Amino acid sequence: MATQDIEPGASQRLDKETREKLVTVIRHAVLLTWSFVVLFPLYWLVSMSLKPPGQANSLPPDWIFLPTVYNYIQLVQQSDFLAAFANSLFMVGASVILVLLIGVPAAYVLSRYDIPMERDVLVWILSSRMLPPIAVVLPFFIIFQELNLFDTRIGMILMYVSINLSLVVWVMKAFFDGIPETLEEAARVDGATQFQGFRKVVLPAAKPGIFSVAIISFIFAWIELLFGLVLTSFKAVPVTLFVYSFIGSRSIEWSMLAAASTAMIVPIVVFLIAVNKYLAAGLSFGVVIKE
Amino acid sequence: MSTPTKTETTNDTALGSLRDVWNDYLPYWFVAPMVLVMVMITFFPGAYDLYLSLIAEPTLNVFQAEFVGLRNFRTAFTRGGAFHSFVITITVVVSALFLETLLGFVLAAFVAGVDSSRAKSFYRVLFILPMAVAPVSLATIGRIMLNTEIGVIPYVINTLTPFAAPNFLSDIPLLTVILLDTWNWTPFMFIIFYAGLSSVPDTLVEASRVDGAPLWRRYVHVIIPYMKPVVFVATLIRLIDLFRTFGVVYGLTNGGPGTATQLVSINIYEQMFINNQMGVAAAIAVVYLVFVIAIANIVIAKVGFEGVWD
Amino acid sequence: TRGGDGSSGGGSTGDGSGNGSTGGSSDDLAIPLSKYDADIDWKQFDGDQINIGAVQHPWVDAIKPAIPVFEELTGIDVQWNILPEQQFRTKRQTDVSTGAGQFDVFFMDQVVNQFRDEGWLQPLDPYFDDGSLYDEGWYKPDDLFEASRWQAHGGGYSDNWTGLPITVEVQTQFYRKDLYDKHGLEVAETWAQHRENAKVIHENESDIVGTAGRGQKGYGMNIYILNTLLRQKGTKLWTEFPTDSGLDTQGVIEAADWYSKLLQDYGPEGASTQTWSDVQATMAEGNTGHIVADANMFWGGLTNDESNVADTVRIAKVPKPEGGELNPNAFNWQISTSKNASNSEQAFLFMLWATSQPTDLWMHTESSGVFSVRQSVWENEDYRSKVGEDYAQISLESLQVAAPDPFDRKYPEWGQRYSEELQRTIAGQKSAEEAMTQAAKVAEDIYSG
Amino acid sequence: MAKITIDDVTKRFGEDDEAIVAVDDVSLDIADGEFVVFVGPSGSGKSTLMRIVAGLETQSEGDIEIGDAIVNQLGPRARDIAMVFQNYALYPNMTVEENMSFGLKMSTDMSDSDIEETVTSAAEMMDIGELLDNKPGELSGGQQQRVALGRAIVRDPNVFLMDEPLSNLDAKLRAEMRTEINRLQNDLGVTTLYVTHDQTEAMTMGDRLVVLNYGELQQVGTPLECFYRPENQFVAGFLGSPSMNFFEGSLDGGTLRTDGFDYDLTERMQSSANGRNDLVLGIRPEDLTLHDDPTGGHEFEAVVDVVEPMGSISYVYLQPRQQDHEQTFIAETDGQRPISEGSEVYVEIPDSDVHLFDAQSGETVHQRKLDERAEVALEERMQTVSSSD
Amino acid sequence: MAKITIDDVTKRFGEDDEAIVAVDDVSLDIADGEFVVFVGPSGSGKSTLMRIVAGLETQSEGDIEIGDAIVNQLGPRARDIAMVFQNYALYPNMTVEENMSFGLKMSTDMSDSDIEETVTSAAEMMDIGELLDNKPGELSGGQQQRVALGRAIVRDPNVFLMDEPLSNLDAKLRAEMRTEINRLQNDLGVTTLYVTHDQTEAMTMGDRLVVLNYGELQQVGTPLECFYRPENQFVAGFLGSPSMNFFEGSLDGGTLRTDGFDYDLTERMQSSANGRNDLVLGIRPEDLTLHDDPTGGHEFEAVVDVVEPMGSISYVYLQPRQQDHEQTFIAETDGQRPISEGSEVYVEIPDSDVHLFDAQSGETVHQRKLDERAEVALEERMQTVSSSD
Ligand SMILES: Nc1ncnc2c1ncn2[C@@H]1O[C@H](COP(=O)(O)OP(=O)(O)OP(=O)(O)O)[C@@H](O)[C@H]1O
Ligand SMILES: Nc1ncnc2c1ncn2[C@@H]1O[C@H](COP(=O)(O)OP(=O)(O)OP(=O)(O)O)[C@@H](O)[C@H]1O
Ligand SMILES: [Mg+2]
Ligand SMILES: [Mg+2]
Repeated sequence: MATQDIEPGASQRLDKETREKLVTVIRHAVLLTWSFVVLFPLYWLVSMSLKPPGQANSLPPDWIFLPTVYNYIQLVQQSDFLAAFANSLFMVGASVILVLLIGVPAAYVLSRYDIPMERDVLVWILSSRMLPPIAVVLPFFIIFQELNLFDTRIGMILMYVSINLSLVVWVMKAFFDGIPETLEEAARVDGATQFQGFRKVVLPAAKPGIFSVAIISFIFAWIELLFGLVLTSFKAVPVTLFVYSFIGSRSIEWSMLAAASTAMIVPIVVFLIAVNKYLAAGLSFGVVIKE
Repeated sequence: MSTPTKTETTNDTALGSLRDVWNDYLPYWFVAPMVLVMVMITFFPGAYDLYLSLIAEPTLNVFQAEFVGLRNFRTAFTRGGAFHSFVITITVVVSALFLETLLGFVLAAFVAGVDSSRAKSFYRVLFILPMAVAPVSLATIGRIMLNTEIGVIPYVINTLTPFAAPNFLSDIPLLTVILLDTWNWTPFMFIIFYAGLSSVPDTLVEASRVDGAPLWRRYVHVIIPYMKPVVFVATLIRLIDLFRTFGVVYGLTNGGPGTATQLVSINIYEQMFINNQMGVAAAIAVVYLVFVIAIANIVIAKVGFEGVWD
Repeated sequence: TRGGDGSSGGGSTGDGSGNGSTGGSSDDLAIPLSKYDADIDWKQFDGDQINIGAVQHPWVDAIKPAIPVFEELTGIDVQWNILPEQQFRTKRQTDVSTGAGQFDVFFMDQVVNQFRDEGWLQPLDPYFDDGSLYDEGWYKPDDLFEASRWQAHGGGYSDNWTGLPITVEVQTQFYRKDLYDKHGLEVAETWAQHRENAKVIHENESDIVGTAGRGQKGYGMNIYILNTLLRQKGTKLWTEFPTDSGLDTQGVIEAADWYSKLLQDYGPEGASTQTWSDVQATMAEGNTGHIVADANMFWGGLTNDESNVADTVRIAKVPKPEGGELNPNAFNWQISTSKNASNSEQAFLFMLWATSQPTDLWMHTESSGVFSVRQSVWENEDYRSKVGEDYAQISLESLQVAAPDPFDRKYPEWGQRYSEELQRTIAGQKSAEEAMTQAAKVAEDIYSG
Repeated sequence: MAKITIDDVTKRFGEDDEAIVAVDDVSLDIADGEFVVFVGPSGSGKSTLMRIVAGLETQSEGDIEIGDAIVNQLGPRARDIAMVFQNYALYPNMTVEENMSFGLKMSTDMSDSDIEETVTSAAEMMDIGELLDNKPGELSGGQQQRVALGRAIVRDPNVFLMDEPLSNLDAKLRAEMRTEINRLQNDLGVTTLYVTHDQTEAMTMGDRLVVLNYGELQQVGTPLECFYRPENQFVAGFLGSPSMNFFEGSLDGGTLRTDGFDYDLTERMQSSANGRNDLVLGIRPEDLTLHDDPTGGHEFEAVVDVVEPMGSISYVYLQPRQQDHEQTFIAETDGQRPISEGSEVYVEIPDSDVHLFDAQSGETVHQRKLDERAEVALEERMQTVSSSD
Repeated sequence: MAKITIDDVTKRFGEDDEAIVAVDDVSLDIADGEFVVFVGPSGSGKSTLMRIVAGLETQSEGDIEIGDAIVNQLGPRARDIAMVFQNYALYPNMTVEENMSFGLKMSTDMSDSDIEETVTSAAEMMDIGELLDNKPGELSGGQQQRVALGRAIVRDPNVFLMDEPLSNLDAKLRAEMRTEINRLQNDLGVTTLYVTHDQTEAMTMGDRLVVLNYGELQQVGTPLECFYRPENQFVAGFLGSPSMNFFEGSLDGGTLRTDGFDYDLTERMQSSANGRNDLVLGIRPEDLTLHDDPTGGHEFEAVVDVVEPMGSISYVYLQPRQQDHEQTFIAETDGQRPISEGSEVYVEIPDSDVHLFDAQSGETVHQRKLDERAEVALEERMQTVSSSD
């Protein structure tokens, strides 16, 4: 009797099993397809940078070619690319640290406390990123002139902070909302001050969120162009503007452009690999949804 | 029994009281820098744009300014093409947001479900990369890759598929812009969703598996609701960011052909830096700001605070 | 030299001293100081510094090696801020509109009358009148091409010098000699032949289109070509300034229609979005039979070793209409100074020095210049042998009859709309008539409203 | 170390109209060093009251005093307490060792090596010494609970708050831990509030028992007092496992007529009843005696419904022979006594063990009798407690 | 409904070298409809074994069969089980009602109104009917646990898995729930695996008891069997509360000399001992008899160390008078028996109640004697179970 009870159910379930196998197949299909979609342009970019000048755009494409680092050597030798690169790394890195220092605690407060008119405050914060940079670059220029921040690293760091602050506050608020308050309660009972509870218990639990916004902030600042263009002229010039230097008024140096673009991706890859494991280490060692 | 000792109240050395000031007003300290920065980056630019939009010619001296009422606003919506660019922007925003959210979530969920942790790491890094390509590189190299005559993408489509490659930039410019943005910014959604997924406690997922929920229902009923704040915030931020897309589109199509991809941001740019109509540009910006704030408020009211933050 | 080195976007940080005014004997200088023996008090601003906002442009590359000469000559330190056009515009506009005055010298183009109108430009005439700053006998202003001088006066809209011209680009034809020979084609004298040649190549070559041309909107894009066409059709912009733009005249409509058809029929797919760089790349890749483009700027790119057609590309004057006159479009870059700049006089000295005959000649014979605004340079034998007789002669003849666009003060605004309309026509979204009527209306509205 | 005063504390959750009153006007003095055990049904407000004492929840009304100061405004840190949470609340990102040493790092100046030593020895005591490097997610439920307990006891706080700290442990371990906690509390003399559902813990650990129901205080007293001298039916039924059997009935002369049997009240009982008509008779399962044959005492016939053998003892579920509603009651018998389901037995209700309650108010009308010596012991214990107040 | 076969299942956590063996080569056949209770110390692998059966954890070795199919490859969904998690695992975003109906919505085609009805009635049964619209965060620990239980029982699965489902409930509620679960399991006939630390639950709920220690199976049998006929010292000590007292000693002729007293083995014991020299004598606290004066039986003098009054009974902690190491053992006495700490008593060890274990292996050498009728009952129960296999 028992066997009869289970038989039809089981066979039906086996169907579901195959369906779940199908999910696995679809999963891999989607991931591989998207990998291709992502990789192809990147491959093209990198391969352009490794081709000798003149071969960059030939059709049919030279799928196979002898890679050369000529363009990179040019890039490093012929210009101040390295200096600008280092300068950008410094400014962007510092801005990410600063924006986290400012934004994460604020997000925590927004998440844990009853803020009067919370919704309006949040929208206000968000409103800082609602206008196209184009529309606000002039006032910023004026402020920077007045405060003697023009063409200074400090100024650019602050600028990058202002670009990313709303993002950090919003995203981190959402993450803090998901962290059970009992953890802090336990910490506070353990004699931790509110601050210690925040730093030692809540922050570690919010790691994936923090590292995610750190990466995103880094990228946003790293590829920022307009403010860098308008608010600097000599001393604090970010590397983004360099990429432009290969777009001449009557010709584009494709290989160099590609080399510079590729070089600009490198720090992000390095950063990503460095924090990769934190992106996934959640509250509970991550959900793994199998089947 | 000894009397209770409370370090907090009995310790009145300078350091102690400093600590008290720090701890007692902690929330204030926590938000103060943020508020400071926010005041600086919201009020002045907003006021400046508003001022510019109301005067005839840009001048920094308020007393010299010739106020012209709403003339700039009228110009913006007559020959300024503001309305058209609003429509274009909304089209791009809605479709790109849809694609990016969907794709971002599917990818995040799929990657989270991959067994091998090395493969997982690989996908995680790879899928974030498109975001790291500077807009100028993307636009310039995108243009050449999409070029009908010498671009590799039409070449590949023409040689490897039975279809003829469309003219990305002239026949389907809007779609091209949307797809390129999707390529570029799906990583944003991916990374936040991925982090959000890893904050869902294992036991919940286990409970739902035992409850017999099939995969997708587990997502719909248990996982997504749990990470709803994260999903909501990521989507809202992307929405806001999409509203100010500029660099890539400008580099790719310059807003054309004609004004087919004339986003509001491009329109503002052209009014300000090409046409030198700074008042008109500011007028568009002001209307746009109000518009986006309204959208954000609606979205937050309709989706956000019901269920996410109640 | 100070500041960037031609490849820096924002004008990268120079080392601050370099081979500046203090160091180096005149033996090391590119041009002997004796060439600047004029009745000008070169040293009056010794120790000052000027900041130049420049577009990423070969002129910058060409003049840079000579900058120590200026620094030695005047004791003025030169800082560069070099950017691609679009970025440069943003920065220039920010600088002048907020009154920051960071640029003492900056590149100036079609917005000249607009800037003048806003009062942002410093007219140069007071300096020309100042004996310590100017020596007419030495400078030889008449050596400048007429068209260049005209454009430096706001394209005829200004009585004053708005700046000094530094480069001129004039339209010519480039064609593939091998293809022309293969199909027995003659170089087109008229636009009709031009179209016919395109047709032959387009129809007989498999992977090669007949012609390529700018379709993208914006100044320096599609309308830069169309303006030539319409002038040669006998019409011009602004039949009656500022009430009748003339854009909806039959001539303009025909020209627009003709140009659109040419690109649609024998141009590459998606011609409406092509910029000059696409056109150049298409030509350099060997994918088109001929193009119409600026001689100076394209020649180098088409004949260097990155080009697939270096050996087979040839240059010719632009076609003209049946029985019409040759008057190719041309474009001048000039350098100007603003009222807010703190060193306008120093800037004037720089402009004078940079556009003077000795410097210009040196740039073109010894350095990489190919765009002189001075007739004498084009006639210089050293220069002619360096760049090729063909190229030099065709450029010179074109330049002598060149007719640059007149940039009225709202040109950028209506020009943008006009180019958008033209782009629509090229893309086949609108008829030429509709588009141009619309363009005309917008242009006239802009002045009336 | 400190005394605690809970003064008219009320806690409401939610909006005014549909507020849940989790704690209802509770007042309680807890002496310095006293060990107080909170019991009550699920949802009766035990955890809430603890959280209020801890400063994690703010009372809607009333004051909390620790030591001599009103601490309403102070946060948990300032109150210097150690707490074991009902749901453990371990820090997921920290190892067991880090979890346990966190409190010490936060609240003391102990050197790292001292901390390590303290933690290691506490972990040994809890038998989780080998798990020090594991993360909470890798532990079994009981191990997690021991970590939570260990985290609290390594501290040297004013007050211990323990919310069912042993609920996930097996009987043996629980007995060990119970002794351990008792010893510790004695040694340190730390005022302790303890929530438990376990009868053994409730009876043996505390100096006093606090019985809560629906947020209201039911009785405060020594465990034996609450057990033998319940102030109302709720307390009588709540303490003891299995629960006291209750038979509702009405007085007819000197006889209580219940649905199932009649019971003749003793004189003392009658005077206690004092005119009340509706009474509830209460008797604990272990006080009922089962006879195979009638003995002629206070007894009635019942049918064995179910027998639950527990080993040494068995629980016998019985139904009175004559009964209108189907109701069972429980008796405890020796585990080896053979008794089969469906058989009939005679149930004796010893007069001395009977409680009587007012059927309306639930108030105790008559308490059982105790042996004289037990009575004395009870009195003594009661005095011990009040003297330490 | 289905039988379950656990076949040589082993589960290791962690890397090869320092792997923790949570479940060690366990084999077990569970009949269709059987109710099996898992007991064992904290960390012994009970939850892990359950999670393996549920398909939430994959065993390192061995097979799980449900019904007649090997389900190693199937996920929990396909196995059609309902589970109560040790830590509740309620969905925080759903109300109590949604939590309870979720499983039904997912795994059945029931109409919404049917679901609502089922859920409401289950909630009434659990006494959480009024909390249906609350979110888990607003519930007390016991309420949450009842929701978790309710969520499982509304389903009609092949198998119930319950991991300490009653640990946070008070004694009274626990007794009710116990009966409820038993009734439900009887009605539905669903195969049930149940983990508990509660002696009463362990003894009364299951058809069979499975005793685990360090991941290894110690004994499988009916509760009484495990209680009266433990296969080894571990099982003997684990079941029963307080634990059995153990006295280690060595055999000297027919006398077992322990640290505290000498005990003369009966003949049957001697033959059981069968030449073993080092033995452990085991006797349960409830089987020891305390006398104020010597009676001349098998007895020895002991000093009362501590008395824990539990109400009806008291636990007396004793130390043999002559003893080298300080060791206490426990005896149970009537709660009203006056006995004061420090006094001396005579402890009688009834021969019939003595267990003997091998000191090295822990194996049982000699089992206690049971009343004849109890023996018969035990046999019967054993047969009942094996026939249902
Ligand atoms: N994910 C894991 N990683 C490493 N070790 C684990 C993991 N889960 C459980 N263990 C270990 O496996 C052993 C068995 O754990 P399990 O949870 O099965 O115990 P249990 O019998 O349920 O105990 P309890 O009664 O305390 O709940 C424990 O020693 C535990 O530390
Ligand atoms: N945050 C809250 N919001 C609303 N109601 C709550 C909240 N916390 C507790 N309650 C309610 O208050 C009452 C008391 O809860 P409490 O947790 O104190 O009970 P408890 O005595 O600890 O029960 P248990 O023994 O089950 O843990 C319960 O009815 C509960 O539902
Ligand atoms: Mg509780
Ligand atoms: Mg467990």
